[in-house]
Amino acid sequence: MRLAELAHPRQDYAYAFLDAFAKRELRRRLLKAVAIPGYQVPYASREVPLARGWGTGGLQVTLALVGPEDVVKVIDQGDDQSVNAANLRRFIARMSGARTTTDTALATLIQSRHRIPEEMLGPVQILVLQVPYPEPLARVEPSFARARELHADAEYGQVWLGLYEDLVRYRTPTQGADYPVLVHGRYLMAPSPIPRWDNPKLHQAQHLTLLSAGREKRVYAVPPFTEVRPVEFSDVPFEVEDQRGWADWQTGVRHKFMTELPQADGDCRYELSDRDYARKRAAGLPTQPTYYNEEGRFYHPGYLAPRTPAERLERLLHGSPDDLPA
Amino acid sequence: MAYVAARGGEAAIERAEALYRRLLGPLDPGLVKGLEQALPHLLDRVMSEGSLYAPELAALALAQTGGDLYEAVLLLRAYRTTLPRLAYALPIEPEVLFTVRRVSAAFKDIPGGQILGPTLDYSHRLLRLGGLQSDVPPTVPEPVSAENCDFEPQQVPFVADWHRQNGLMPPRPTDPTPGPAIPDLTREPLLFPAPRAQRLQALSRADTGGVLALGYANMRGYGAIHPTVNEVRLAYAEVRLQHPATGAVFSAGRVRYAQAEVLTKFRPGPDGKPTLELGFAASLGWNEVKLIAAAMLDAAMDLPEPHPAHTEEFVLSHTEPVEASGFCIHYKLPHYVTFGSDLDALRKARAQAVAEQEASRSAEVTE
Amino acid sequence: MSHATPPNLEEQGRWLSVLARAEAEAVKAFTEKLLPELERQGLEVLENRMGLVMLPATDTAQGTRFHVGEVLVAASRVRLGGLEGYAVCLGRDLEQTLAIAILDAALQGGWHAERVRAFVEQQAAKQSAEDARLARQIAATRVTMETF
Amino acid sequence: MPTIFLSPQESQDHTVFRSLLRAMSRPGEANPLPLGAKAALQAIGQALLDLETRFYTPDPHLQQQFLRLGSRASGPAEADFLFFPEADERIWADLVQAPIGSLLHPETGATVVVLTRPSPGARLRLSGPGLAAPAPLETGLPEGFWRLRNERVSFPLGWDVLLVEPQGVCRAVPRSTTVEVA
Repeated sequence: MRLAELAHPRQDYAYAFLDAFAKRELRRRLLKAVAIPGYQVPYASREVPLARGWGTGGLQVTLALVGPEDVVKVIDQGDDQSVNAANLRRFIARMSGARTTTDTALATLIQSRHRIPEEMLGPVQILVLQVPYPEPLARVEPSFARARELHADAEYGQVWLGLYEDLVRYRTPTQGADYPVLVHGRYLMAPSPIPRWDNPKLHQAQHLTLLSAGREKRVYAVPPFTEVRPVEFSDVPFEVEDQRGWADWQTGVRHKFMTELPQADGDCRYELSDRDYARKRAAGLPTQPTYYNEEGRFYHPGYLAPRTPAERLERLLHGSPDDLPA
Repeated sequence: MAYVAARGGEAAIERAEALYRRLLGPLDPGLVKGLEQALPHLLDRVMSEGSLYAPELAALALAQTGGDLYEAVLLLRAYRTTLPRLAYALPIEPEVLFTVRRVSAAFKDIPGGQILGPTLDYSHRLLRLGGLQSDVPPTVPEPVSAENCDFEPQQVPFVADWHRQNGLMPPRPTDPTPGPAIPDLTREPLLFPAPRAQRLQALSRADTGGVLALGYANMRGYGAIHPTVNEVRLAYAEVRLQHPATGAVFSAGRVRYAQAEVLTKFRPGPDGKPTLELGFAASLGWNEVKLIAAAMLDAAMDLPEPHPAHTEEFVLSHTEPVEASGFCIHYKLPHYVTFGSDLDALRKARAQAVAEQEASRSAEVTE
Repeated sequence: MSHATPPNLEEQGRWLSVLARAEAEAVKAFTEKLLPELERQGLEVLENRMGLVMLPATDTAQGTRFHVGEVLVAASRVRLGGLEGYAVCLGRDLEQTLAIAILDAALQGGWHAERVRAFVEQQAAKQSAEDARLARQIAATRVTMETF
Repeated sequence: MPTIFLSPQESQDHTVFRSLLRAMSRPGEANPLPLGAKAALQAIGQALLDLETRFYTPDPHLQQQFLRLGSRASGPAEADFLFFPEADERIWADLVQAPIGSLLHPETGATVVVLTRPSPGARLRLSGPGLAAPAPLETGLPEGFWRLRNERVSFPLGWDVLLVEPQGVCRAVPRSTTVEVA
């Protein structure tokens, strides 16, 4: 008998990389996050083989969720082929044995940075958003400790004041992506730096959204069928990015979120940001229903204020039969 | 466009790593062994910031990353995540450290003497160019003779004990907290104000450069600390464990361990009388720059004046090497969606400005 | 040839410490030679793995205990003739720690105790000689104030 | 490729967790657990408890099981998790003490896990996050339980309830749910 024969084989890594302690901690926190929609639950946040700021928060949530039966999709800026998305997808699959896909319709777990897919997510799907700054109050209150007190008291006046100052100075809100929302009428929440185009998709959605900030160690959630409202004034309603005149240069598709591609001659092309949706459209493959229809109307009528004067007048005079109660 | 390849992203990643290996980080066992033996300070920095004492793996991490410290630290931190915590060692007792260096700036002479130990502090900073041409013969330090040696490395007294004996400082309380109950920022998130145990743990893992920058700003007057190094100590500490069946206490081996104490200006003590205050920091490995700066920040963090180094949250959040470096380089990732959204807001604001200018111009014309 | 007595805890702590610090190859070679005979007592490896030990330290300013960092270790637990041997040493050598755990059980059980003890004593002497030499070299860097 | 195993225990923990997560996201919805009756409570404990948690249960067998996981036993007022295999009036006194969290840290409100009886109990109407429209729910728990729950829950404070039905089905009623007792 030799020592080498007696010695146990070395297990290279735990299933899904995280050790059992880390998984249990995160799982406990996730359940609380879902029970308190929009509230930032602190968690320990382990180091993973990825630099901080590159999606360690999203990755930890995905690793705590993933099982061999899952089908994982990872996107960055809407693109499955972006190097960081490809890298994450490869890592998750390697550590969990889960299958991967780029097709939104086939995925059970979708980890994303800065986008929500155009096709509507269904009730069995979970969306994990990577979050760089979880604190929506950071702009008005840099200390997380004091911001926590403001959340405790639901004291959000300064945020509306900031919006008001924007309107005085610029006649329009200056916030681009990461536009703050009020969840279940209680917690102000940073939706992660998704474009404003994606904000309404969180409202009364069919799917569960989990948001995780690895560096800042916060996890929070928007359950399905939850009220998610933008910070706005009734006379200056929230508006999504205005890309009404834009069309995808390859497919001609309009009324989906676009990326601008500056050209050498100073001109610009527009490309669908959701690359897998673009792939299906270009190939003439069937797609799922999308959050915004071919005319750019959001699927919850009345959630977004009408944009043209004619539409506005029409609504003022007759109201919208589909308007949700305020 | 260039770095979001429509296809072939994975192949490009593989080739990029291969190119890195060729240009920046060749790997072979001999190199790793050599790094371990030749560069203990570098290892110590990686191990302390990586929060994992494993010289062999620190050397591997350095070789694998071509010496990129932040990447090496990340490798250790990530590896740490994969291993189970088997036990808590018994706490290091300062009184029984195997001390190899202990100096104080507070006094000319101190009980036990100034022990320089292994240091370059007082050497001439001249490149030894001879080392490029021929092998430098190994140096063997001259020991004192056995008969004349009254030095006990495990019994080197503490300067602070002297202050305490003289009533200049309150007595040091004892803390009976058992290992598993000590607050641990790797197991629960750091919330502010942090328990002192988490603060000291955060400082032991902190980024040398970050701690130095904040400590240095404080030293230069952006803050109210006028520090005196009470003591810097380099030592070996035993990792003491208990036999699970019999309870016997034994050492699993020795690790390099260092600590620093910094004195501040006196302030009112708990008994109302003015008293000296000590800042403290310790880490795995020997890194005096970091520990002096960190000990100073420890003393500064609770002061009321509005300097960054006086805010615990500011200091501990911004000296975390893995978070700070990782977030910094994440800006290399594409941001065209958010930027596009910002552009939209800009265009709208510009359109409003144009409309207003035109409106006022046409108002002028009508007048 | 067994004369098991409950181990003297101080003595056991000493042999585990000495063996953990001893040169890994020497410990392994020594154990490998004894293995065929020890195996007859019934040897079972219960645990043989790498892991982390959290190392707390004591703050000399305010006395607070805190975690200074984790240490990579290899740990083993064996059963030899009904006695439980255990060992932890720094690093990742699973065979080194296994060897020490076997020797720990052997010493507890009194199997080949004389040979094992002799080995431990030889290693201990080497280690204290090293420590003493280092102490004398450190002592030579002590400053008497006249020359500082 | 590195070697990676999914042990049977971890596989069960994973299944239980995903079921709980789904249940918590969709209040009142029935979600399957791999085990039934008291074993289901044990499986939930196994998936969530370790030495960083405190639990309370009046059941000595469950207590033994959970202590083995390294979890710390505590009184009902300090517990993160409370497990009740019998849901009758005797547990009211424990329940009323269960932590509801603080406004600074509402997540410290407890999780209450109850094994329900097949007998018909209070008729409820649930609404709130996770529910597309108000939905009826009948649980094997008496009205007193839900009255007490409504007394202790004031969003975002309160405890979250996991109902385990004997045949191995789990439903959640998080604190965000409005519960009307018919």
